[in-house]
Amino acid sequence: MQGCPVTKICPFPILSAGLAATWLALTGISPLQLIAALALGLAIPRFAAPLLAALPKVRAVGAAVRLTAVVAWDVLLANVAVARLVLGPSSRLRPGFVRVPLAVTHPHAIALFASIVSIVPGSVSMAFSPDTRTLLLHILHVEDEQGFIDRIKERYERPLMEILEKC
Amino acid sequence: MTLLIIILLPFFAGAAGTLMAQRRGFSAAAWAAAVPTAASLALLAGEVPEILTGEHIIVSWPWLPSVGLNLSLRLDGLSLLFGLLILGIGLLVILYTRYYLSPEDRIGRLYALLMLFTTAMLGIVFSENALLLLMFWELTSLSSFLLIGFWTHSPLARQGARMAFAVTGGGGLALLGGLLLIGNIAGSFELSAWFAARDAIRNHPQFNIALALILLGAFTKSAQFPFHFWLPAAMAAPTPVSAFLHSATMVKAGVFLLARLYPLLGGNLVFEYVTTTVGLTTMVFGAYVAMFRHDLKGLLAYSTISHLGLIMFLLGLDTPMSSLAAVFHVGNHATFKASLFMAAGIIDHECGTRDMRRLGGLWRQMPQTAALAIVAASAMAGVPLFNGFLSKEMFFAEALDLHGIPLLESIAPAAVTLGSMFSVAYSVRFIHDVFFDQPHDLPHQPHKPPRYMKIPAEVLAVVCIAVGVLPSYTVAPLVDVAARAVVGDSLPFYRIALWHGFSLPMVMSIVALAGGSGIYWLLRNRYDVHLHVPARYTGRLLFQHAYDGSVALAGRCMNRLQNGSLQRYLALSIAAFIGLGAWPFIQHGFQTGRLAPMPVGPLGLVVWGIAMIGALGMVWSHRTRVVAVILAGVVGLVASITFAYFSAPDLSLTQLAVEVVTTVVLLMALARLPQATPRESTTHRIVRDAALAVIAGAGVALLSWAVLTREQDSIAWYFLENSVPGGGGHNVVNVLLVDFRGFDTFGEIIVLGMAAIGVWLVLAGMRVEWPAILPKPEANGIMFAAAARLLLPFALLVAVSMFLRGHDLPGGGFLAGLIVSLALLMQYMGEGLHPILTRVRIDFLVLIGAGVLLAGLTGLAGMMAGRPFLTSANGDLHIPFLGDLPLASAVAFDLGVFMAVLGTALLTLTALGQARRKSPEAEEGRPWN
Amino acid sequence: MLTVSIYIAYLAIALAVACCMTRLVRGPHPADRILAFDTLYINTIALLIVLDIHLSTSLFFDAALLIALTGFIATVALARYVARGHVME
Amino acid sequence: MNHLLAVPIILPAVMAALLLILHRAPIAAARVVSVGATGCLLGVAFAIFAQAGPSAPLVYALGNWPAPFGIVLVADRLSALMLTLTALLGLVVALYAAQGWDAKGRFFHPLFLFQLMGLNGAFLTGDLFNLFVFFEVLLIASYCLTLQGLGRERLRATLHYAALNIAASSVFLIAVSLLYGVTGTLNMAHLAERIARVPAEDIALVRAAGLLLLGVFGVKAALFPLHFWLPAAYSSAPAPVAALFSIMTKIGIYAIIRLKTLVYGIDAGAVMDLTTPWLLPCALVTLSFATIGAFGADRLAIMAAYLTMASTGTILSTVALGGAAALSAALYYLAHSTVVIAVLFLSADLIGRSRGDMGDALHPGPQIRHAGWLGLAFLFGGATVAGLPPLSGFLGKVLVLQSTQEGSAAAPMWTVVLVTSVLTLIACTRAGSIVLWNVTEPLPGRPAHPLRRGELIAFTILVACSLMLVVFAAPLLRYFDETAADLISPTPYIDAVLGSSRDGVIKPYAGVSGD
Amino acid sequence: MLDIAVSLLLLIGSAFLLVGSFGLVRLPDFFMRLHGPTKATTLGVGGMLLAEIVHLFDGGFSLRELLIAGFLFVTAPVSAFLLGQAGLRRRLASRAPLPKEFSG
Amino acid sequence: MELMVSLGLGAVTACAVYLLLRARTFPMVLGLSLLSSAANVFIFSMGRLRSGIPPIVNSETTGYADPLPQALVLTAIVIGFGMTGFIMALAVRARYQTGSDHVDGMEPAANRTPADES
Ligand code: NA
Ligand code: NA
Repeated sequence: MQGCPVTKICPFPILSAGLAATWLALTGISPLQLIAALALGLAIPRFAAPLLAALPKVRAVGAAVRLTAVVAWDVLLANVAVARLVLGPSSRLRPGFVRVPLAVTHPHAIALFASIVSIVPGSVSMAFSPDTRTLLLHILHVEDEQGFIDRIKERYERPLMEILEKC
Repeated sequence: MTLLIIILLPFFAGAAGTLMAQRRGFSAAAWAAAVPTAASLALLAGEVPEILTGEHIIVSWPWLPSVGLNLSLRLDGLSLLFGLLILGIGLLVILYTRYYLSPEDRIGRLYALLMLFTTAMLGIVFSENALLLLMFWELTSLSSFLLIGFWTHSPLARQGARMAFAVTGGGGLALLGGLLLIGNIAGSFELSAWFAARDAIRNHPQFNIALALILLGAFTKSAQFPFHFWLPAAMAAPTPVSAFLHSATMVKAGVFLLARLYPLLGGNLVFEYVTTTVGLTTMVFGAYVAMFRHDLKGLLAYSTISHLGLIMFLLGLDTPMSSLAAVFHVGNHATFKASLFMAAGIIDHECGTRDMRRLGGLWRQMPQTAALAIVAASAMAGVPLFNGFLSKEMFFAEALDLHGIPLLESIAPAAVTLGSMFSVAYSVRFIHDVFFDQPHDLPHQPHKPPRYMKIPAEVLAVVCIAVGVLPSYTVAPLVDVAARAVVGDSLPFYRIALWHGFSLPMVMSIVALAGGSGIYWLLRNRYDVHLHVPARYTGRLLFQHAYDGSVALAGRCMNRLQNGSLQRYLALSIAAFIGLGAWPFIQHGFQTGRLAPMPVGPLGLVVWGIAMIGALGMVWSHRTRVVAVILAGVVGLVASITFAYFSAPDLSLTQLAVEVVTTVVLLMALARLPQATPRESTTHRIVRDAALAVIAGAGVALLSWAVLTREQDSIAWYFLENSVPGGGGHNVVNVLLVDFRGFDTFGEIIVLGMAAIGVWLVLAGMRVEWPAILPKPEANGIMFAAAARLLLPFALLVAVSMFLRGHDLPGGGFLAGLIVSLALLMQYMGEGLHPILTRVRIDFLVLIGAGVLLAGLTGLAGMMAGRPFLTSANGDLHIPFLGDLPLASAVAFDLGVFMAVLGTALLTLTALGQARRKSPEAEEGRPWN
Repeated sequence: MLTVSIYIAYLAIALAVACCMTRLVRGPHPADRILAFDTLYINTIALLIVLDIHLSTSLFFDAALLIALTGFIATVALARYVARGHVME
Repeated sequence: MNHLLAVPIILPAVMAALLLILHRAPIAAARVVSVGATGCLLGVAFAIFAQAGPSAPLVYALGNWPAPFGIVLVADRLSALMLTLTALLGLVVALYAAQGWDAKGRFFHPLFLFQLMGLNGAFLTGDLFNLFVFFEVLLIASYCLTLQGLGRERLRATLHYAALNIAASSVFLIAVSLLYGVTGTLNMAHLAERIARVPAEDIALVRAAGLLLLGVFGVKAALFPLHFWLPAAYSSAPAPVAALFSIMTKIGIYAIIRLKTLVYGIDAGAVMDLTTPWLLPCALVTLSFATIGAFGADRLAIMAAYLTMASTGTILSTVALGGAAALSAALYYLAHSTVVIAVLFLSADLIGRSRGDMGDALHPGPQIRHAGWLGLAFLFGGATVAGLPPLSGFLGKVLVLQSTQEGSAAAPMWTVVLVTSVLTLIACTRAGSIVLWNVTEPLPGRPAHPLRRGELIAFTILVACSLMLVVFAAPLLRYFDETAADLISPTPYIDAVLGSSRDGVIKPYAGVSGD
Repeated sequence: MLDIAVSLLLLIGSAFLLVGSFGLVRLPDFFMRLHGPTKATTLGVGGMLLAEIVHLFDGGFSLRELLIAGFLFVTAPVSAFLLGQAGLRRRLASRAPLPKEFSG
Repeated sequence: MELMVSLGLGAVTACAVYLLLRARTFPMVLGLSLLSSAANVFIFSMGRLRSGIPPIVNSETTGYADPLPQALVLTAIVIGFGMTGFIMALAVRARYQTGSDHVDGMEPAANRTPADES
């Protein structure tokens, strides 16, 4: 990989692509803007490189797309569920803190996992243990603690490891 | 021209010369002072024959005609007499000084100041222009101040100097007022013009005010009661100074002034009454006090006061002969008093004390000095054959001849006789106590004074006798022309002579001599004057109390008013602004306009509600500071929504970004401050502040309401029309910022940059350049750090987009700068300040400087093209296949703005972030729990 | 149809803002108020979007984008301040 | 196109920016740049002074946008005078500070140059909002300069100074925008025209804006009761900065003169004479208050600070009385007091430094080094400020008294001026006799701060200026008379700024672009 | 047709936005209230953004509204996380027993 | 709508003035910051209120809000930000140096005897 011209010019290809797409989304598509998008997509990561060094590399794009879809679907369902909880009598709610043992190790992967859990209504990431091996969640309504842990690890953590940590 | 030389020679030649010569010894300095003085005297003497014929000389050079200040000089009899006195006695004083000073004294300085004084005094007597006269007048006060304070180590000298300056300088300012008033009435400051317009001036309603101010000036200068007290205090000066300034010359300036202005003032009832009353009072009072002074110089000082009163009395009287007597006595007093001062100085010099209770029997040790002193004291007492007798005789005659001055008419004869008796008594005391009585523990055995030290006194004594015996052959012509300069040609036939036959004045003289001797005998033997303790409430002590008291009072007043309380300052300022803003509406009433208002939507209500809650909440909860910060954020958000809703997207965006940065700045500051505000305002203060706040708020609301309901006329159409063709941009606000009003923006980025430098400067001493132990990355930090890292490139992209489109759409350099700052702020917060600073090595100061420079250079580019600063250029750059790329030079300007904003925000945040927090945990408290 | 739902949306946003303000005023802890503040930001984004739809413009898009991108910095700074007593190391 | 007008603003700004970029360079470089730039500024100021006199006001349209739309710089006689004073003081301060003061803080020179830029800009701009911007420039620079070297007193004083002035800046904005809201313009010449024709129902609003502006400028000029920030700020500022500040109060006075004679200067019935019931009493109270302050001061610098305020009182009370003669007198007094107050601050510094720990406190202390020269310096300053002849203070006082002789205000005016003069005289003699004469111990063996040649040169320049105010009083007074005449009849100024045809400049704002 | 879709999405968005904010008032403790904004963010703002995308449909979709959603999805969990930290550190009242080891 | 803006502006101003008059630096600075926000909205309102017509020139729209006050506000916002940051830092330093965050640099107990200053 070292010395490969592509990585040298474009050390963060996915990021560059995302930036270029964002640029086009912001400005509209025209020849001039295409060039600008390309230039900025390449220039900004290089410019910001000292601060980006620790960004993880995406290994499996397909898995990423799948994960996105899964999360979107879960968000939809959970929203409805949680809306009912919120609107219902609050005395019925059984909130709780839940500790989730983490298998992912890369800090960004951990952060991403914690974010996904937060995005899905009903659970919010609260803290990590000092060794970042455990994630503390607050659950609005705890019914089956272990089942919940297993479900999120299965649905979010495993694909994440596949995407970010398969090296 | 001669006159000008006469005046300026002593100072310009003398002062410089003495200062240079003082290294070469006392004699050299004395010669350096004496030669110019003598030259002046010689020049003046050359003018004598012409003046004695009754001529007068007036020369004039314009200086500041618009002010009325001209360099106009007059030489007539009066000024000739005074001029000769000043220069003649001055010369003698120079000689005397040479031997008087101790080796450690800086003689050059004394001579230089004496020369300055001589010039100033000559200036007074030769001035034809009233303002010019006043300039010299104040110069004499100043030089007197410096001369009295010559021995700076002596507290009495410092005090005496200050007192003299306060009284005479203050009187000078009163005089200034008086002269200005008359000058305004007359339309000129030339004395001849005043005399010519005499009646018009005297009939003017402001004349009496002017007269009062002028008299105030004259009385203070001539130490008239109740302003006399500075003169005894001035005796702390070296004796030559006392002899010169405080007996012979400067104190005569007040008298001179009234004599000079006599053609204008003379005969005015107010003038006559006030002057004679004050003069007579001063004469009796001074003589009375003089008897009880133990200090030789003190005695002489009060004697001087008394004689000045005598002269003042004579001047006030509305008869020609009285004025002649006054002028005559000026000369006589100058000679005998200067001589006496010199004698007193010799005695002090040789015996080490001036206290008459200790002195005695000096007749044997210093017979010549004793003889001199007896001559001078006899003149002072009005003994026949000495000059004082002649003028005193005239004085008695005038006192008997008061007609039409009600009360004074009957009192005056008795009063003058009494005063003269006192005068005789203190003269006798001077001679007897010093030369014939027994000494009591003298500090050291008196020895003979140096030969040359006695010469000046001897010369003066000779003059006393010569004038006394042969008046007609000595001074009579001079006195005559001098008197004519005062009273004009109305002088009747008269003769100055020793013997006028046996007359009532003669009787008064005899009564005075006999009575005076009797009084002294009584004082000596029955009352034992040596045990007398001076009164506690002298004018001098009163003045000193008043002086110290008012300095302390002023200090206290300022401590109360200017008490260092910002709250008070702000409250008063706000009240002042409220008053200013409200005043026109109190005058003209408040009117709203006629514009139909926009309907209120539900949205408006909601936003309005947020604003109200946010603002009031800030007040309500401001003690818990972090909550106040949250609410400040809410208010900012409302402002931003308001801007957005009312068609100001640029404002809305900028406000949003600024609000976020501000919140962070406030929090970073708060981390270094107490977390809660104590409850310490009194109810009174809360009510006061609330009242001010409500009124101010109501005022602002009314102002905006008044304008919002009015039709609008404006120049704004121009910007809409010219934005695209002239400015090359569709976003008019941006074109305004970088083009139409780019100069504002140029100033503004400088303000911003300096504010950041200010933050950096203020926090300089608190900086932790590099923490000893870098904080370990915390597990919980990874959430934010990861998000910050991910958002960074996108934020930069958005910033680029906002920057580039700014000329045509909302955005621009400010906003882009703020967004990039926020993106970096995220990194700071995510990973810690120091790790990021090591990786992003930008010198923010350079960034700010470069931004300002770039903006400035863009402006200068227009100048290169011959256009004014900041003239923009724009056009479309055609790129094949791609289209037109609109370019405006304003983009470069905006880039400068971007850099300056970025540098500012980052410098501020970095400086705050690096500032030491004093034991954060200890201060944290938990007020909100 | 669309107009009605836009007004319903306005109403919903107004109510949501009212909820936020209630929490903002009631607290009790600063953390609660920050939470309310954060939610207010989100409601503002929603408001700006609805305004865009209502007025058929994209005037308010930029403001919404900017809030989404940077608004959380204020929240985070406040939250961290309440948690640790400072904003950055 | 006469670029000369832009130079006093651009030159210091660009030089300051350069110095910021090169902030790691040795301070000697900064000194050279600073002194060089101020020297150039003086030359340029003289050139403008020479040109502004004979012809109509010089006008420079920034960005080539015509007035009233764009921002214009205008130099009439008054501006030229202020520019010259600023440049003169700038040179002196640069020289003085370069002897070591500048090394006590950081960024002295860039801040100093920005300060000059702000001053020059404020004196030149013809646009009211732009005036606000330059006020901010000079204020923030002055905060930073006051802080140089830090210390408890300075921090406190600067906090108060900044708080009051930042609050006042908000009022400034409100007043300026209120004027825009009612008249639709920001250019001062154009405002003058618009205000003259303001409809009756808008008079109160226009006057309110004017009076608020008066207050804002009053804060800058230290007019009672808006003066509170001044004594502490000026007396705790580093000496060269305090000397520079002697022009800072003058900026407020300048703005008040512009407000009174230009913006509200055209005869417009009720709107005219904006300042009448307020300015004179406030100015007289200022003068009295300040004199009492100087009288009771316990430090030389505090005395100098109060005397700064007193000069404001004198000048503004004269301005308040109006009339060409009064304006001319006020201008002379302005020039005089600017110079002499700088002299006082510098001599307070020199004396304070040579008295060791006692500093400039008005308590008996050690013998001072160079007592002769320093004594002469203080004597000169004190005598001038107290109005002793034949110095400029005397002439100033005479002019002020002469020009205010008529009318009902003469009596209070004269009383206050004369009485305060006496008190000032006493205060100065008291201070001088304590500091220079009342010596408790002999000369300390080793001088902590020797006098430096540059300081003496700077000082001498100031003294020479003060003397020249007397020696060349006649031509200067002619200039001031002409300036006053210009100010009394502002029409040529307005014509020069707006050009001859100005129909349709203002339109009812329909919110549409013209076509 | 498009209008109906826009209306529907708007209504869905409004509903969840309101529910989220309502939770802020209704729920009894801080940690439970913390769940509100995520709803407001995801389906609330998400629905409205979709509504606008559909509304602006003119043969192609404008995708820039997705940027807002993207930024919100990245930032909202971070806000919630840090607020949770604040709650834990300050040991705010909670219906669920607070874990000891995470509040340091 | 205009009336509401005016009232809101008045309320914000009043709160700002009240905070400005507090004895501690932090609320005082908040007051200054709030006051400058109020001033900004005031300037803005002087161009009158117009909804939905931003001053961005294009061929379709004919109406535009007054751009001039907007430009002024933008300048004022930025200057206000700089000033707030500066005086906040000043307050921090004053506290660090004096140990008190009272606006007069010392706790009120010491403040009651003004004599000890001199
Ligand atoms: Na005796
Ligand atoms: Na813009």
